[in-house]
Amino acid sequence: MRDFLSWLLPPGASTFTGEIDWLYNTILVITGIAFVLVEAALVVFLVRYRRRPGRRATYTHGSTRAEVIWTTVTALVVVWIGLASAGGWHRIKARDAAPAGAYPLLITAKQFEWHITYPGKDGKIGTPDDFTVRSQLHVVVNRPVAAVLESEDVIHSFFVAPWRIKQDAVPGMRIPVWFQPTKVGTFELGCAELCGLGHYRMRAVVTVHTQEDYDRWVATRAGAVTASR
Amino acid sequence: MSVPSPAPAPAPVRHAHPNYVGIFVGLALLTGLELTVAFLPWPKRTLILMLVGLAVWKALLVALYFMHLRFERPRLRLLAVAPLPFTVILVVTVLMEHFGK
Amino acid sequence: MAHSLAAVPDVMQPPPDREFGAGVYNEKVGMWIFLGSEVMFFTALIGSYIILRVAHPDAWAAPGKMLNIPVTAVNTFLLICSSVTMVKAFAAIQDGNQRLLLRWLIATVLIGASFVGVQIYEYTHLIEKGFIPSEGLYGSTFYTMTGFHGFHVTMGVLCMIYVTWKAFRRKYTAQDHRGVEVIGLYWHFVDLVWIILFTIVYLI
Amino acid sequence: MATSIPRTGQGGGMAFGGDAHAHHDDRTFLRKYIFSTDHKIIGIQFLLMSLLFLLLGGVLAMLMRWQLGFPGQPLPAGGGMLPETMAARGVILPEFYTSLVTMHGTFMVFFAIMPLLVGVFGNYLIPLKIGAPDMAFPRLNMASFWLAVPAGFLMLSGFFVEGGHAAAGWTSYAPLSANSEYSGVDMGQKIWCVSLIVLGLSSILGAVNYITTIIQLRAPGMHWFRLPLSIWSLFVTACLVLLAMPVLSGAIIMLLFDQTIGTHFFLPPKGGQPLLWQHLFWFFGHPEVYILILPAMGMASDIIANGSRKPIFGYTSMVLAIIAIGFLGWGVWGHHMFMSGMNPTLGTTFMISTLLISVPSAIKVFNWLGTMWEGNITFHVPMLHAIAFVSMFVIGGLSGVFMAAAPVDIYIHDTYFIVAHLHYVLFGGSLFAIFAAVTYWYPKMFGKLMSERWGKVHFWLTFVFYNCVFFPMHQLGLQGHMRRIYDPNQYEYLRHLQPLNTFISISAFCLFTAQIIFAVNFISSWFRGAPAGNNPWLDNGLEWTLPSPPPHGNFATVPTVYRGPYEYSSPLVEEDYLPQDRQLPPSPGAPRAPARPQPPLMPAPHPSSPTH
Ligand code: HEA
Ligand code: HEA
Ligand code: CUA
Ligand SMILES: [Cu+2]
Repeated sequence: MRDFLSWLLPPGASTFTGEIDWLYNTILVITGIAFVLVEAALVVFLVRYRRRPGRRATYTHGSTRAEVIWTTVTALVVVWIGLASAGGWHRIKARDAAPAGAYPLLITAKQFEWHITYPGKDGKIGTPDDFTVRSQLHVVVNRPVAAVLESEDVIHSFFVAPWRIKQDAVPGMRIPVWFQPTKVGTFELGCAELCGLGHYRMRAVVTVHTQEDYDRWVATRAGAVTASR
Repeated sequence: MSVPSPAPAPAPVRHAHPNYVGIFVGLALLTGLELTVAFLPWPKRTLILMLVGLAVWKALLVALYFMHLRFERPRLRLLAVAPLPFTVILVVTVLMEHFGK
Repeated sequence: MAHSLAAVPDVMQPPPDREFGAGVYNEKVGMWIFLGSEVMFFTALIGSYIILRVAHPDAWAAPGKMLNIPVTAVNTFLLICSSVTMVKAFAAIQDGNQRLLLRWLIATVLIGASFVGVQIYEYTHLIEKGFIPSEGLYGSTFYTMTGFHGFHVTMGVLCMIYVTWKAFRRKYTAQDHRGVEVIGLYWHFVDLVWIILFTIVYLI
Repeated sequence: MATSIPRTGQGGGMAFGGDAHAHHDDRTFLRKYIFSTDHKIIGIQFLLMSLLFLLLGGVLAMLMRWQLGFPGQPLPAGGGMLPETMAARGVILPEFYTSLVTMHGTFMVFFAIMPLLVGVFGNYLIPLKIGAPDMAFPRLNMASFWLAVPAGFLMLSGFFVEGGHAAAGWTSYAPLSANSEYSGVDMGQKIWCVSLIVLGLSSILGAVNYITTIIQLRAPGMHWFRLPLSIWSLFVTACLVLLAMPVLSGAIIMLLFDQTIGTHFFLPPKGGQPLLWQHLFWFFGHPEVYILILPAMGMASDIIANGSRKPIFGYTSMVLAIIAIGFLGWGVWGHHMFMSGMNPTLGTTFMISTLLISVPSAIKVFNWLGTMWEGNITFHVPMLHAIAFVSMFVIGGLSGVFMAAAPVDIYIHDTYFIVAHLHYVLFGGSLFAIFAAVTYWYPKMFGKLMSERWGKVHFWLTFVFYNCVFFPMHQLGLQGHMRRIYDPNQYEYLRHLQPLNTFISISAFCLFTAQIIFAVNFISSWFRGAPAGNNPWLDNGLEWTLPSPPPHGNFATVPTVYRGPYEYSSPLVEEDYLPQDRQLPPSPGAPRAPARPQPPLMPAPHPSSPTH
């Protein structure tokens, strides 16, 4: 119940949190100001200039000065928002944004489950020691991950709320997505694009490990390799 | 009060029409040219450029003479070309998907 | 009194008792506007073709490999002919020559119809060759674009038959031949679209 | 006074033409009310049709809200009537829920709001406000309506076919929509396509008519910059419809071929591109959303000026803003595709253009405020709705700015934040403006006044419950609550939101119930409403000089226009309004008589045919 009517984003758990939450908060403040100004002015006008006997409205067709002012101000503000956003967008989404040496993963979406292929010991996808796990995403805290998104049937969307990351998986495309978890724990991976009647239950468990118990997990997995693709 | 209406149009007198047959011959020739160009052993790029050029040329002939845009008021010409920018926006932008990597 | 004039307005001119609009009569404005939407319609089809082809150039056969160029060249010629007959019809009625109008219109209808005929012939042969819409991007785009062009030609022919019928009943005069001009605009537009299609579908 | 014989294009060569006779009208009932070519009747026909579909869309929403508010519980009423394929023992099934979402969006956008704004008021207002006897092409106009009706009922029929109705969202993303194996819906998906193709044709015919009429049939003196803003916005809207609708038709045709004859436009296996569908759809889709707001803005402007008894603030910039929105609207569609895997550099450009497009909207908002400033504001029901429109549109618009910033959109894309945004602009914006417009022109349409008292009750209930329904959706979105999910409780991190969802649903039911007041008021006033008189709102527009309802053929004599439509509280007259066609005794400072149509009609500078 607590965070119900909060206007803040829920606590984040990846390196994107800072950037996105900052931008969100800034826009929240800007639009908040705009909102208060507009609605306050509206209410004041409605009260002060309500019809009263004997009053007559001022006969004016407008004021160029006022118009120029509020147009330029708005224009400047929105352009600034655009500039402030461009950098972050690039750092998060650019095709080559993933830092060098990021841990590779192959994430294959299909109705209605996620198949995550891990590189195994050699840390490379596409080698015999890869193994694929159904609906379980395991990653190492503070270690950047460079995943490739694929889909076998329809469009799905890879969405981990606390990581502030979302990317559609489109059949026929291999879309890179990267992220770097900063909190150990378990989270939920959801599908954010309508993909059929099972869309609502297309979820997976996300586990963020420390390096050593990730290695332990890999060891347990590497034994029982589920055929990769 | 009413705005005076114009006098009825004068009964049309004999007048010269644009040389439609000439345009027709032109179109036919251009088509022939296209057919030859299409099979020239030149790089694909130049061929495409030439062919598109020829096609636009023919299209202009049709629009300007057969659809007599050439004789219309500017405002009607404007009406006629108005949609073109939007066609360009759509195609070019979506093509960026493949080029603007 | 003004209204005696307004009662017999020159219908080939803008409405007399109105603000000056596009400077021509309503039907003509309407047709040009409608053609605008047609442009966007074909943009959707042709644009998709261009985009898909740029993405997968190898999915298309070289010119002449699959499609029968000579036949379509003839068809292109036919359509150009029908355009000139159409414009001749228009010129005829401008001079108030109803018999000539009728002749040129009939010619246009026949040539237009034969265009459709040739296209059907082309389709049947391609399908025999196993070139069908579900074959791949090539088939999908080819049949959609040319098919919808053919559909427009057919519609044009039908309207043209109606106009020819009215011409036969001497409904068009030098003072009022809006129908002829308006259907002509549509007809030339369809021709224009074919000019583009012929190049990008058959020759490139 | 010269009586002009209305001469709107007597029988052209094609289906164009048809003649309106201003003299006494001797048409059979069928030609008068069913297959009428009178723009006023057609407008009212559109009104009844789209209100019905609005009601339907509302009912679908209620079903959705029940599932979301009380997941897995049998419907309180009527659940038994639903077939097993929709609801098992009264509990809505996932596949039915997706159809509900899809059809709610489809009906609301294409069959309720769009016809309400464009079909109803485009038809009803344009000829009346510009002083024309009828549309330029009355028969085309009738065709456009009689295409929309079958389209609507075809869409409706989808619910009763094998496999259920379309379930790929109102955006119908391929491949889900293109291949029935993915969605499990076959016939429904095709019906969706065909119905929208027919509707597209209908809207295009309408648009051709509106544009031609506004260009050609303005009464003498009605210069472009004396047009009411409602007409300006309807003009730009018609242009958007004209150019956007065919793109949708083309895309849908390709989709239909993918479904039926096995083409590969949007199906990857043989090289088709799912993103191509999204590009085409949104290239139509964003202009579409402006189609859904521009007429609302225009009519709200008329009503706000009237309610404030004050000239509209910055008329010219209002017009320019409309035009700017009309143009910029073509360059922003990518903002719906930030997460789609579209080329990120493209994303940046779309982000900038999207942010820029909020400037003209800002201009309009501030001008509305400027209009009310130092006004003499009357709170009649239409004015109340218009005010609500302004305040709610601002919320929707501002939430749009969050998504326009692509990095923020990463998080809120496809969450309820979007749902909140779209309802704030579509309900808070469009629908409130529609309530305003309906209540405003109802007296003109039916010659009866609607009940002010019940109108106010309806307004306040709607306003309050509307906010209770849609405002909390922002919070849902911020918590990461996705759209189009049948049962949020599948996700642990969404479980704690259930009470909020329940609250929203209950408010939604109240909101729906409140609409019954409107329905009743609407219908009963038709029969026992007080007679309206010519000009109940003391408005300047040409339509208010006519009896209510106006006769067939509208104006007995062509009106002459001397001034813009917003001359309220003008010092030239003692009453606080000054109709557009009232000629004032030439006193110093009085607006001069209208210029004669320029340039002179004959002889034309270029002959309009190749004769020289
Ligand atoms: C009437 C319809 C309408 C209107 C007018 C708008 C207006 C806007 N919309 Fe909206 N939009 C929709 C209907 C509409 N939208 C719909 C239906 C969807 C969902 C589609 C789907 O997926 O189902 C959608 C989705 C949508 C998205 C995609 C979200 C996503 O799926 O991830 C985005 C992203 O940029 C967006 C942005 C905007 C912006 C920037 C505006 C701007 O035009 C708003 C401009 C207005 C203002 C900004 C307020 C007034 C200005 C001031 C008070 C001045 C002060 C302001 C500042 C300083 C900024 N909209
Ligand atoms: C203008 C458009 C419009 C309108 C008015 C509404 C109205 C409502 N919508 Fe809307 N909604 C959309 C457009 C609209 N919606 C769209 C485009 C989507 C996206 C679809 C998709 O994701 O594909 C959507 C999605 C959507 C969702 C998200 C579903 C999901 O993602 O899972 C929800 C959930 O609560 C919802 C709820 C509601 C509710 C409770 C109303 C209530 O306001 C309804 C209240 C009832 C009425 C407004 C009807 C009143 C009737 C009359 C006034 C007529 C009177 C009758 C006579 C006179 C005869 N809608
Ligand atoms: Cu997968 Cu939704
Ligand atoms: Cu948009």
